[in-house]
Amino acid sequence: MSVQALNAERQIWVYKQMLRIREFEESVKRSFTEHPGVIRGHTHLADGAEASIVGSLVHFRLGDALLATYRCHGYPLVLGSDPKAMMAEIYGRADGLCKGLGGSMHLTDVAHGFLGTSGIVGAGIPHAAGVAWAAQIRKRGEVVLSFFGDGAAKQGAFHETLNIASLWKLPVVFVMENNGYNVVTLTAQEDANAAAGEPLAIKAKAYAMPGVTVDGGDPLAVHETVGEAIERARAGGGPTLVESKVYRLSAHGNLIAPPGVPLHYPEHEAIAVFGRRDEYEAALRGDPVPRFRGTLVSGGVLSSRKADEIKVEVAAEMSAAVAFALKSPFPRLESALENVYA
Amino acid sequence: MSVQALNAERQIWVYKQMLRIREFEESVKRSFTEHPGVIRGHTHLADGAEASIVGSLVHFRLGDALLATYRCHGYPLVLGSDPKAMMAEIYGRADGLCKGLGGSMHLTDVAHGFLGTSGIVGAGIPHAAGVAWAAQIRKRGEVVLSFFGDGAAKQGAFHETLNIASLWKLPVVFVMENNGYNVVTLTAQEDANAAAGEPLAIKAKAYAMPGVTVDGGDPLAVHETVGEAIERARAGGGPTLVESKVYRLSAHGNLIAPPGVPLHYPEHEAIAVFGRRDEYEAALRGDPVPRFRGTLVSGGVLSSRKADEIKVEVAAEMSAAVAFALKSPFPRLESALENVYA
Amino acid sequence: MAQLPFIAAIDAGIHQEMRRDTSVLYFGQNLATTENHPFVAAFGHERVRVTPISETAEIGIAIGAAMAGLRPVVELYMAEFMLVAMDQVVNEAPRFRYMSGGQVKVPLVLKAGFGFAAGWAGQHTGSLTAMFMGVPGLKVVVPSTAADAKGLMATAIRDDNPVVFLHHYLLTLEHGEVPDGEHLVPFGKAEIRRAGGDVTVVATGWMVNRALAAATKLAGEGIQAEVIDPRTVAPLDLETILGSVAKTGRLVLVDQAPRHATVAGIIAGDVAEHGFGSLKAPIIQVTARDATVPYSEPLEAYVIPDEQRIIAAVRGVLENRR
Amino acid sequence: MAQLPFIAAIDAGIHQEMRRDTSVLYFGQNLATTENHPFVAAFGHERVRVTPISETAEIGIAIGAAMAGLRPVVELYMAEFMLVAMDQVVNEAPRFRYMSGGQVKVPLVLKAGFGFAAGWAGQHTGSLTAMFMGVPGLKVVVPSTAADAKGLMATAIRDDNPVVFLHHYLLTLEHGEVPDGEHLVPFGKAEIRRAGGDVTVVATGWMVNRALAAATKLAGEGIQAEVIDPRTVAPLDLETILGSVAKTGRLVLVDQAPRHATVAGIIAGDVAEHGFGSLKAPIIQVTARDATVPYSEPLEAYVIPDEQRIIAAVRGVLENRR
Ligand SMILES: Cc1ncc(C[n+]2csc(CCOP(=O)(O)OP(=O)(O)O)c2C)c(N)n1
Ligand SMILES: Cc1ncc(C[n+]2csc(CCOP(=O)(O)OP(=O)(O)O)c2C)c(N)n1
Ligand SMILES: [Mg+2]
Ligand SMILES: [Mg+2]
Repeated sequence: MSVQALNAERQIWVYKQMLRIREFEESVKRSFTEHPGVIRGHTHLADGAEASIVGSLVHFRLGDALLATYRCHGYPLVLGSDPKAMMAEIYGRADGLCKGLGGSMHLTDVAHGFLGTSGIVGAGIPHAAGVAWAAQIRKRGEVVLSFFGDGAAKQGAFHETLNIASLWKLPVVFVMENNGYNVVTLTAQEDANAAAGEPLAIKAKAYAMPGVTVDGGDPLAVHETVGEAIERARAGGGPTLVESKVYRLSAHGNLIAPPGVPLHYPEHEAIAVFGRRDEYEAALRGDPVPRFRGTLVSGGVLSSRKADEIKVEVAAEMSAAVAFALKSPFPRLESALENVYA
Repeated sequence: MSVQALNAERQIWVYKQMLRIREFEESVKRSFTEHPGVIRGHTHLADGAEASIVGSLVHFRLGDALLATYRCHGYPLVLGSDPKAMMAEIYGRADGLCKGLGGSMHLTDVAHGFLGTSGIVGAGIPHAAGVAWAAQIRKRGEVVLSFFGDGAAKQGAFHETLNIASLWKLPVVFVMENNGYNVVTLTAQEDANAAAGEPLAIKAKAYAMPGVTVDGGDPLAVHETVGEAIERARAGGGPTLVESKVYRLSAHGNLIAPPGVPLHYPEHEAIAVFGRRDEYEAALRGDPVPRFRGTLVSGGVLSSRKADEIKVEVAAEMSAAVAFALKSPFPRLESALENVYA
Repeated sequence: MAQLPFIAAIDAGIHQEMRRDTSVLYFGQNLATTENHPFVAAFGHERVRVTPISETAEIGIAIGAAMAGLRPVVELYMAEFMLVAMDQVVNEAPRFRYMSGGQVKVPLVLKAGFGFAAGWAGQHTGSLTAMFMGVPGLKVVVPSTAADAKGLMATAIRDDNPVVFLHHYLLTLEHGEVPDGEHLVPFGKAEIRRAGGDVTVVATGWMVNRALAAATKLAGEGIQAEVIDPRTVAPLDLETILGSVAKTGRLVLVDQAPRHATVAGIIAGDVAEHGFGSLKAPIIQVTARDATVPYSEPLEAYVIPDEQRIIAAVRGVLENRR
Repeated sequence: MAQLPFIAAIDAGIHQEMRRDTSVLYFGQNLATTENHPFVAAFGHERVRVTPISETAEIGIAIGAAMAGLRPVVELYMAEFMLVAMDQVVNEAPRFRYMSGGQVKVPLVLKAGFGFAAGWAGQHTGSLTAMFMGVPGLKVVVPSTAADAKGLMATAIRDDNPVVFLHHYLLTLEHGEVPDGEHLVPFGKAEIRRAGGDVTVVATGWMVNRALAAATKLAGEGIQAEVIDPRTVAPLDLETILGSVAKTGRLVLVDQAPRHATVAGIIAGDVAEHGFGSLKAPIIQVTARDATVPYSEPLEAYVIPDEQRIIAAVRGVLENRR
């Protein structure tokens, strides 16, 4: 199967979506210093994974579904969720996407195909397979995308689900965002394949499933690789494991501390824990957002001026989201007891 | 690494152990009709797996350890446990190996290196790895054998443990007894590799671990394959996944029913559920016990007369075990409240 | 009305709902492996599937299918097998609706047996009901009659929330009158299995039978026990229990779990708060003795609550009767 | 004596035992990934290891290592993460000794945080203590002071049974006097945190602080509350609680879990049976409201028991005081 290349307009769309994610995440990160106390708990950013996210979601159609982890801000932005409602959710407000009940780790927007997340590593993988079973029964060629991290491949849930998905030929694509880290653990410290110098996609062999590795920093490469997997799934050919290699540009999450201690985003673990400044600086140099801008501008697809205009537009969109969220009231107390049961 | 071949005496020992397992299992099976009500709960037989068990255990040394599943009668017999105490346990008596607290599914004999079993599919696999970690720390070249079924490879515990065992180079050998069935489910109905016609040993690739498949009906082949894995583990080379192909000759277990309904061993699922009489009869023709007897007799290692003598001796041993167990008293009631805590 | 064994009544409940609603799925291990399986024959492999031994994926897949609009019933056999997937049961299924601010619903039924004190020993005989009953978002059903088994299963399948349906394995072959045709039993409505004015006895599952047997013996001594079967422990019909205690002033709870792992303890706590004024005697819990369930028959019988212990408890609370 | 934060006191307990006994192991996710890790520096990678995100294997490996004579301490971070491995926690570790007829022992410590009501929302804020407390063969520890954190951890490591050690995450940075040198706190000995004759208040973990704060305010109204911290809920020191209730006649229990998932309910049940004669008022449980813990700050505060609700409950049980 071959995936049709993206035309200029779509490529620019991809770039804009990447920028929207980056800008949203920067707004979240700045909230810790500019509006202390407004974000609570644990917040995980997608910066560095934008190309992988957008490249995958180019193929998303109405009726498709997506499920992810606590690191979940990127996907709904691309699918069409309102950043105002997303930020309000992260701020715990009444206008939040989930009425303030879920928070940063549990963004959900069913109307846009984002069915939700699990904060428990690996636990969302079978949920995606279940949604795919429903799609298989409906027979409309719908596909489900399941996003998770490299660390999640060490959970039993990953193993059990990939076997069943392959056996039942479920229309699901498993996108493992391999960012090289599980919090402060290097992939090679916890994964036998990685320790042996093998790609993590090799795990697909245990499920008689295709496994491919792609440069998650290149949205067009991701577009092609995930696109092939999606086409195969839509056609009834079953699931694929895509290992998308990315680099998380922020720390795993904000500082973990009890109330009272101001939260912030600490330095990346590569430096803070492992003293690998070179690795981190190389990752910054490879940052997929400026990298793709460079590709588009040098390829004549996008002018610098237009690129700057997009940037201004996106920045305005995200600061409006912050302003909206700050003004949104807290939910009514009794709303805490609603939605426990359907 | 090459494993030294077994001399005639050891080959005869292997045959005798196989026969002891078979005879023990036959006694258990007969108990359901000859002594109704004496065995309760769920009892799982090893008939068909004798060659695999004994071939693996030839290599067992003092200090080594073995852990298994509910299908656990074979191993301790080879390791030296007293069949009287084993049968008494299965009959729930005070002289039982576990004082009547464990029953058929939980035979344990620490003095002989059999550390116990889990009745929960897959759950015992990490226990074996933990014992192997202790062996690694002790640095005496001890090895741990972990036995489980093909079905267990579909549990998360299998996946999580094999990754860690490989990563840590633990001295453990994972022997998957692939008997083609999980109760009434064919392996190809539940395993993506099997459905694709691949050996289950291929799963080892997900853990950068060697994976081999062996004819579990041939004790000498098992001796060699498991032997190599054990040597590798003792030498610090890490774990191996051995897929030992066997055929369970009895039904999965005795009938499942509430008290009052007499228990018995039903017909094998191949016939009762799938109507595959040919398959079952072929398996009977390939029965490893007479097959190995044939090999030894035709190879001149064992005379028919000597083989018959062994049979008589073993039959006497096992009927003594039954007689002993029948006479053993029930445990004191208060013993139910002992050994809850150490 | 037909006389059906408990197990057939459950199947009848599932069958009834699968016929009525094509969104109902039924799957699990070791079922539907041939075309002869009655559910496969009736509903096809699209809706009836055998799964590998993968409880985490099985339950997780049910959650996903439920979020996507289907109504899965997962056959799990023994409640203990849910322990390998406990996160899916208590930290995924009942949370999604809430965390999404009500955007999704997760209608699914986790069908599992428990309490099989028939020589199944240490790891297959537990009574884990209390682990599930306190989880917000989850419902928990424990039928004790064939009719309720059918009717509560049907209600569970129609419910828009995750439901743990616990079938006491010792009831499997118990026969009872089961209504033909559509039969639904409401959640949160306890049943008074036997009326009486001297003492209230609350029990679930198989313990209901033991409580009733004890009540029959006690009636011979002139003691009238009212035996209440909550039928669902989440939601719990505390009103019916409090109403009975208001009348009897005395409460004995029977539970097959060990002392600190019981539904009995939770109910006792509720009554000590909300029914304190009615109580004329201590609330007595008759529970399993504090041990893993042993294999040997007499030891197993010693550990599990029996008629004698129930009778003794009832006599105890009536001792100070004036 | 040194002033130490709770978290450092736990570490001190582990360090103390690792120095004393080379069979003690310490492992888990995201620790010991560099040579600078203090435990690695002190004890080496043979005994201190980082694991993958594989709780089932982590706890299962601990069980095996324990059966082979070692004493593993597993760092699990949040108690909820044990749910993916619940079979290992409740159906493996505490069963092996029993099922083997006493041939093996399984000394291990499962160290996990809980109750982190700090915006961690639906899946990371639970209070699951009651799920563990009733399992025969398991011990369950819930310290509320830094000194107890050290001493109970040391005792847990020396105990020959599996122990779930639950660290309330909101106590992490609370400082307290911690004895230098060897320090052991016995299991099964409740501590009276504040003496008083009017009402008994029982609480665990962070709820002890809220109970004490409430007691201080109540003292201003002339109400003397006796605040008891069981410290270990398995074994449970029921004697101390019953002794206090014998004196006060009134019992309020505070618990961060939702109503039917509490340790409070279990203790209430025990007191309603064994301390009934002392009771002058209903036993009141102050628990979380029945919902998953919401993210938004005011909602979270609304769901979790606070001082006001404790004070109101105490006033309630004293209303009918003569
Ligand atoms: C079962 C479970 N264990 C542990 C955790 C704690 N935890 C949260 S995120 C995380 C790291 C996951 O790493 P990875 O899957 O690579 O995803 P990433 O955060 O790198 O995107 C861990 C260990 C958890 N949430 N669930
Ligand atoms: C977690 C769990 N799920 C289900 C079961 C029920 N069960 C007991 S044995 C068995 C079949 C296991 O098959 P396999 O691993 O191939 O071993 P075999 O019995 O064939 O030797 C099943 C499903 C269980 N004991 N544990
Ligand atoms: Mg990662
Ligand atoms: Mg098998």
